[in-house]
Amino acid sequence: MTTLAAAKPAPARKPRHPYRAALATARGRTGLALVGLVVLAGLLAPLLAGHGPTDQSALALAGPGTPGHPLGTDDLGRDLLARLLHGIRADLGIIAVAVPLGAAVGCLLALAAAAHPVADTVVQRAFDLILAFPGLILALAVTAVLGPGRLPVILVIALAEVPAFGRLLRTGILVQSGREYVTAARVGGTSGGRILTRHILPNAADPLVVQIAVSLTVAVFLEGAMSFLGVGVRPPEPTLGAVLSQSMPYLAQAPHFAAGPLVTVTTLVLGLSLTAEALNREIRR
Amino acid sequence: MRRYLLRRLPSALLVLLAASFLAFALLRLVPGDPAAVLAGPDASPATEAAIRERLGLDDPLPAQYLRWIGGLLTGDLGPSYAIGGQTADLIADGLGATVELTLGALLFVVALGAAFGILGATSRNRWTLGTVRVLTTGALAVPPFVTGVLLVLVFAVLLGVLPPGGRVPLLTAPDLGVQYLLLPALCLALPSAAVLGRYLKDGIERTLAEDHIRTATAAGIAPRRLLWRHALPNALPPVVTLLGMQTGHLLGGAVLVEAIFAWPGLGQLAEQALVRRDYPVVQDLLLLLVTVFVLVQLLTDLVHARLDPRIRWE
Amino acid sequence: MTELYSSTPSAPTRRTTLRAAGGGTLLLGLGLAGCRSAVSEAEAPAGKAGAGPRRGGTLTVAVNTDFTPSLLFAQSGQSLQQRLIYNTLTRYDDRLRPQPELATSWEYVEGGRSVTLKLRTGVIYHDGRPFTADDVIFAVKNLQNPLRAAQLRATAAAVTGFEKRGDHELVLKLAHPVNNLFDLFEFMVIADRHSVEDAVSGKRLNGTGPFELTKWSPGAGLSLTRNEKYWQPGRPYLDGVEIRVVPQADALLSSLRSGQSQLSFSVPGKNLAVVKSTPGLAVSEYSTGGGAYYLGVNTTVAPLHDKTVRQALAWGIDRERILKQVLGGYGLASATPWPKSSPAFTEAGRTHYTYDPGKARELLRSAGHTRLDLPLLHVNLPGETAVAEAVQYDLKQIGVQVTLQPTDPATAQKHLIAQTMPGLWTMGHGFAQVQPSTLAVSAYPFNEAKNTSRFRSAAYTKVVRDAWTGPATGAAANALRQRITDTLLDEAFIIDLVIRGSVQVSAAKLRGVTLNKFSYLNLDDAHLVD
Amino acid sequence: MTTPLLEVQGLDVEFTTPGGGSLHAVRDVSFTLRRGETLAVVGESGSGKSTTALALLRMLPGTGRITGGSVRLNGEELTTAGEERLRAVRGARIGMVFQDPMTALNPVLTIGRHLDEVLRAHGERDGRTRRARAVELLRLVGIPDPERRLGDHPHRFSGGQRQRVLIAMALAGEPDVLLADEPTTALDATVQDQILTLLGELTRTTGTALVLITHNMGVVARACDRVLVMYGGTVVEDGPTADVLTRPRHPYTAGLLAAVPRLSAPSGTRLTGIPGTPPDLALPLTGCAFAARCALAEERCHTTAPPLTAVTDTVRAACLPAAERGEPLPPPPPPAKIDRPAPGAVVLTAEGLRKTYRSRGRRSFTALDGVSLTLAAGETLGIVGESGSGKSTLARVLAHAHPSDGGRILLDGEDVTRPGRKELHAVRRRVQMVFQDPYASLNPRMTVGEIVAEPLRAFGIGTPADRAGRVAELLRLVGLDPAAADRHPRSFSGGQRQRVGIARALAPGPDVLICDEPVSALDVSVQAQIVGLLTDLQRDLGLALVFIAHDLAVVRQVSHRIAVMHEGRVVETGDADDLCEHPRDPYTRALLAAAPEPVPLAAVRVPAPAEAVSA
Repeated sequence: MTTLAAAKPAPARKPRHPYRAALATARGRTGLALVGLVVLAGLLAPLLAGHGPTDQSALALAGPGTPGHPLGTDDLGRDLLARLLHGIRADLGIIAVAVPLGAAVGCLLALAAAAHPVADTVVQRAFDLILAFPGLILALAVTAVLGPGRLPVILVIALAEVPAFGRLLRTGILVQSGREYVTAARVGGTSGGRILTRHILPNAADPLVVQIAVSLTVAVFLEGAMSFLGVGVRPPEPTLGAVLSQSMPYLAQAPHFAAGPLVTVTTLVLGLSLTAEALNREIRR
Repeated sequence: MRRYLLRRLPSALLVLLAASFLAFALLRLVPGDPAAVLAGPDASPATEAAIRERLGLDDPLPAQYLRWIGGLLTGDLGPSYAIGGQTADLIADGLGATVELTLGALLFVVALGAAFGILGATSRNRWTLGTVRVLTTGALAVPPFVTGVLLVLVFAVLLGVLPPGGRVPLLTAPDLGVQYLLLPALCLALPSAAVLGRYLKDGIERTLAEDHIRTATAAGIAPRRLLWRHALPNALPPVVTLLGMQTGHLLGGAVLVEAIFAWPGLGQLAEQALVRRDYPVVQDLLLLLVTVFVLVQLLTDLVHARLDPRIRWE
Repeated sequence: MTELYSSTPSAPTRRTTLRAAGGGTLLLGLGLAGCRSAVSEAEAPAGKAGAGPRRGGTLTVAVNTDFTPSLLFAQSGQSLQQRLIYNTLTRYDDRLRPQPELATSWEYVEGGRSVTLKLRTGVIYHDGRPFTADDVIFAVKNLQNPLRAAQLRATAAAVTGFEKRGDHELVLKLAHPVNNLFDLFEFMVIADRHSVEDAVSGKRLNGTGPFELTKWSPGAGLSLTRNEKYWQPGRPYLDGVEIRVVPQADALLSSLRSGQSQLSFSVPGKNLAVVKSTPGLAVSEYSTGGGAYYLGVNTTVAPLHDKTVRQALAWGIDRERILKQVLGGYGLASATPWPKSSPAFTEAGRTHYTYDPGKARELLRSAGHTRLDLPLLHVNLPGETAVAEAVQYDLKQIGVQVTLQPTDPATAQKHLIAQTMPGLWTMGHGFAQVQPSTLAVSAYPFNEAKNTSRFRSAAYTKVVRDAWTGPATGAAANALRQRITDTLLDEAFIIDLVIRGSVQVSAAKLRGVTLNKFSYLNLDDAHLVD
Repeated sequence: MTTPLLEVQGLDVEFTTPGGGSLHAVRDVSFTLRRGETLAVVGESGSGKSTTALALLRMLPGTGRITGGSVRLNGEELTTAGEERLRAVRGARIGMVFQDPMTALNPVLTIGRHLDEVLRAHGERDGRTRRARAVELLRLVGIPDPERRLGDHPHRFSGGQRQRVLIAMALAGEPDVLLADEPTTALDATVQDQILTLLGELTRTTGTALVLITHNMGVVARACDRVLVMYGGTVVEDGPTADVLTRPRHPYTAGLLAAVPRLSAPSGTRLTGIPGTPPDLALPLTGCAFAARCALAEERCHTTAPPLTAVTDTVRAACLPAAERGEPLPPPPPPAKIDRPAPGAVVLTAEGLRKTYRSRGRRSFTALDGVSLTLAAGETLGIVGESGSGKSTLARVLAHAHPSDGGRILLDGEDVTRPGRKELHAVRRRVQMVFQDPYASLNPRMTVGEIVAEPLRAFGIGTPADRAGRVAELLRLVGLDPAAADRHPRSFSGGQRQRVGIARALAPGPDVLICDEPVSALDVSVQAQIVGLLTDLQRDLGLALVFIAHDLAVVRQVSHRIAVMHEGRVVETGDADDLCEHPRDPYTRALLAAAPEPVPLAAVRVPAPAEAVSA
């Protein structure tokens, strides 16, 4: 049995996973650094904050730099640094649950849509309905039904994410299932289920990763809006949105009150959008 | 074109029906009912019972739902429970204001979105790219209620150039109306403009990498013309669809901006009606907003098909 | 295989960037260069030089909630327009003595079981119809109808018979003597008996007041113009009044500071510091107060059924801090519901409970508790939330862990009426600024027959009824009022915290504005000077 | 000697790789082009031919930049020209046509707008003259009824017509030089023939010089006066087509010519490929780039870079031994016969197969219209036809990838047209498929080992433990180093990926292997290796092979019998040699005539009259 001269495979070092390569670019690294900074601040809240987030004192609206209160105090004399750090922690807690929940539900619906044509039309109409329903009014109603606390905020944010991920995965599945390697797998005898899990999904998942970064930005945005309308997390627990809306009446006389949360939200959003862009560029190559 | 509409109509109607169910059910789930609100803080249970009777709140739910839908179809929206006056008049008043605000915001979204997108995709100078990035990130990061208050603080209170809130209808006094419309429309438009800008930037960058641009460059066509005559027409159709979606967000987001600028639109009415459990007004509003969204979807899909010849001929 | 080619043309020349940005500036330019500036339009024209009060000008009043026509005959969130469109029979002066309005004179007969009223002549409605005794009869009967949800229905129900002596004299027969009849006359607006349904639906409000309602646009506000045929000669001075709804506190503040509106009573305490620093704005306070914040206690929830625990709570809250930090210092820290203008007000009563966490902890220990867990319901508006958070913090210092339950106004009100409040709640209550007996008869939390705290005691019921039916003045009345105050303080099922300042923020050049006891706006003598 | 129209001296082009290093894509390329001359630039992928063309117009993609040498057009230096000057040259002095007509036109603009844009870019102010000129151009390139077609959009045209429009666009500015980068690679043979004829006429009538870049020697023979052979980024041989194609001087040229399947060669002969793979341009290069793969390489070839020296008065070659030898290389040995076993019993039969696709519009498209064929064990059945003839659909139907609408499929005489679930699984195990596009047919997220093991897992062959051993054996069978098992397809060349595809197809030990255009996407030298591998496997494993392609020469080499398909029907079947020498059906004759032979025009018999064939 003569085999042709064994073709020497091109010398290629072990290629890194595309996402790790994307995040290694300058844009990706800065993005991750910014997000990491905010997340770290949130996680280390109890250590960094000198005071409890809800400890009030007679010292109201003290300016930044007053002893013991680096960022000053709010209208009820509570330490702003403590409220900011615990606010980040609360926000991260909410969006870290809400966005994956929304993504999971969205993807499940997309999988159901891929399984059966009738399910497909129903799921698509459901996505249209969720998108059509005015978000904030829905938030008011859901909070009125479930009462205050984290649950309604998480539900509303998750609901807002469902169509975003659902549609992305559905199109992803449609596109990938038309590819030749899927036909090859089918001819190779692989079962339908396995084709979906081992072949189609891993390739259709790329755009979802980018969407996660975008959705986190939307989630921070929504939580702030809900706090402003008074339907956010149960007081006195601080969130970035709650502290921001409490600071509005004092914008003219005590701007430092609003500065903390504003800077944090901007840093978080900047970090997330840079990461999303880095991932997007990598996937498009 | 008609065949296209006929194919899309059933699904649109399905969404509307589902929306009416959701609106009706949601309100019934919300604790507290109009009778309690109307009865006022110091009324006795007898008062509350009398009001429930007058509003027909004790009838079985399906009957109430059918009565509402029947009213809708025959155009008689009936009286509002708590706010007072006919629901139709309340919504008519609010509708004018919200349409004006949304259109104003759309104008800003298109203008700013285009500027962000085009400059972001084609500018070579570092400063322009830097400012575009800062503006888009800022527009996305800072929530509308903060930008709203900041804009009012700067333009209305400190500079005193623009009115801080309220509205003069554009039709009655255009030059005054615009000055009232400027700040709320800009505030409502900023987040959507940032999203549109980024989407357009991606679209343009992807189109510029396609073969037909290479062919056109090889034929000696100037870069500026390439962008406006060759790349943009390709990048536009998906952007139009996104614009349709954004209109939905603008309508939904109006609740916040109208509160900040005391803009008497539907968002304001919706919040008031929800707080006072004014069922007919809230239900009609939700249905109206969903209908507008669905119509806008159909419209943008048509425009998308119009712009992209490949789809039109299928 | 050709390499993938992607050309990135050099940046578009300046012209395109200009064209893209041009669109934006055009919009801005149009706005600024508009022939009329919306800002100057809105400011009331400066008054011309003149000795006395000068006629002319439109006053813009900023309010934070819209007018609710269906609650026209009840005290709702916003009732400034009541005394602009309608008149009342009498008006209290600063020491709660009734002054003539549509009723020129009055006289009690048969030991307070009936009263004779002489009505003013020559008064006509906006639609030209003359005002007669029939209108007064209708007004009283109208308040008896439960659908109107009038807080003073109990007092109106006491009027059982009417005897008309001609068009301008009327005798009211009372089931039993009541000493807060003139609260009713201060509260009761004389509406047009032919167009009540139109009034309640907000379509047409026909009254005898100084201004006529021209337009109500829901969510935006009310437009009123001068009633040329007003029964007070030469009044009102102003051409018209615009009541503009600005729900958001910052927006309302900005409209005042930018001169777009010239008068408001709904500026929250914490924003007043900014108003002080703005030239051209004047801040003044009414001694009647704007209702009080209180901590309600549900006496059926263990361990709150024990009086000592309730009293411990009363000692455990720092009322001065709430006054300073939540209300910006405007108001009165007080353990009793009475504002300074009320005859029942005593300094001893006000300072009965002061901030003494030590005593509070000791009382709690004596009642056998070291640590308590209780829910506290409050309305999810910014001001109310701040009070709830302050109370929560103070109670935590004395070992009472409180979890807050923010709810929207409608649900809170439903719990208030249906007596389904959780252990504790913080809300506001009114009706203490008039006859003390009215509070216990009409205000829900204090109602002896059916109050949210589910507190019942024969003694309290008896003293309330006596105070209501006894004469309004004299030693006996004072003694009865003191007994009511003592019961409230001792039982502490309603723990008053602080009486909100009724603060008026107005343009410096605005004079002659007054509020009646039910915060109806009286602009008969209002005018603009420069 | 008049000054040459275009003169390129020592051109060097470099790219920066993502890792930061620099890739030397074009090294010291020099050539001249006279007015009206047609020059072919031939070479395999990675040889730098396209990069050179793009460098002339300074349209290098991504990080590409010219790092040395000069390009003079009529004496004017282009490498240092400003953007303004360059724009005047592009389209007006040098026109360019690209490879894939399907993506080279702007989908949202009408054809009229395309031409209008180009004419406007070159100073034609008046709209009406531009429109007239556009109609004239379309008529010049052979588009019927140009007046009406101006208003149509690109997707209303076939591939061939779009290429004609692109040529019209390139000529709109009346350039002196037309650069055509693989203009016909994406087209069918018959359409390719028409386009090449058109290009020939245009250069004659308009006097435009033509630079034709291609990897197909047949195209070079048919259309060009001179030829430039490129390898590893540099020119290895340059001279008149007639000399270079018949008496190649550089070993690579000879190897390339030997690897091209000849339509005239009898079936069952082995193609001689070129062992090894093209050099990695990112690594520094010493000596001759081809030395590693050159059979005649001497010691000095590895050390000193051979300059391009004149070997005869008209031919130059970059090979030290060739320069000294003086006479051309010996002709390649006659192709060796493959010792193929005689075909056994019939394994697979198809009777009257039908398949129609219903697009969203009302019109439905019939892909298979009653196809019947038989396949014996150990036999190779070649199926040839143009795109749209239904050959790919047939492959998918036979492999049960898509269901058929009518007709029967028999496996060992047993009807398996619509098998139940279990039967389908059993049938699948015996009939496997190799796909055309090596990039698209391998799951990028899986390693090579996992891909090959997929069928083993699906059919439950062997326990998980010994599967790795089986995979290694399969990889060795197709000539791949078993160590490749844990790497992703991304890091392999086209040829190596196709070998992975074959290994996957062989995993369940099938009896029938259906190859749908297995080599069309590969370079000629790699093509020969894969074809050789397939025939060896057939011999060793007794496979029945269905070999589908649009290149008749390759099909003839490999097949015992050939079936010609046209518009969903088999128009002719027959023994491979018999069908090629004496074609009976007119369509077969047209196919044969259109297939370009890599033998210079002068020596070839007069081509049979080309019948009217679908554009």
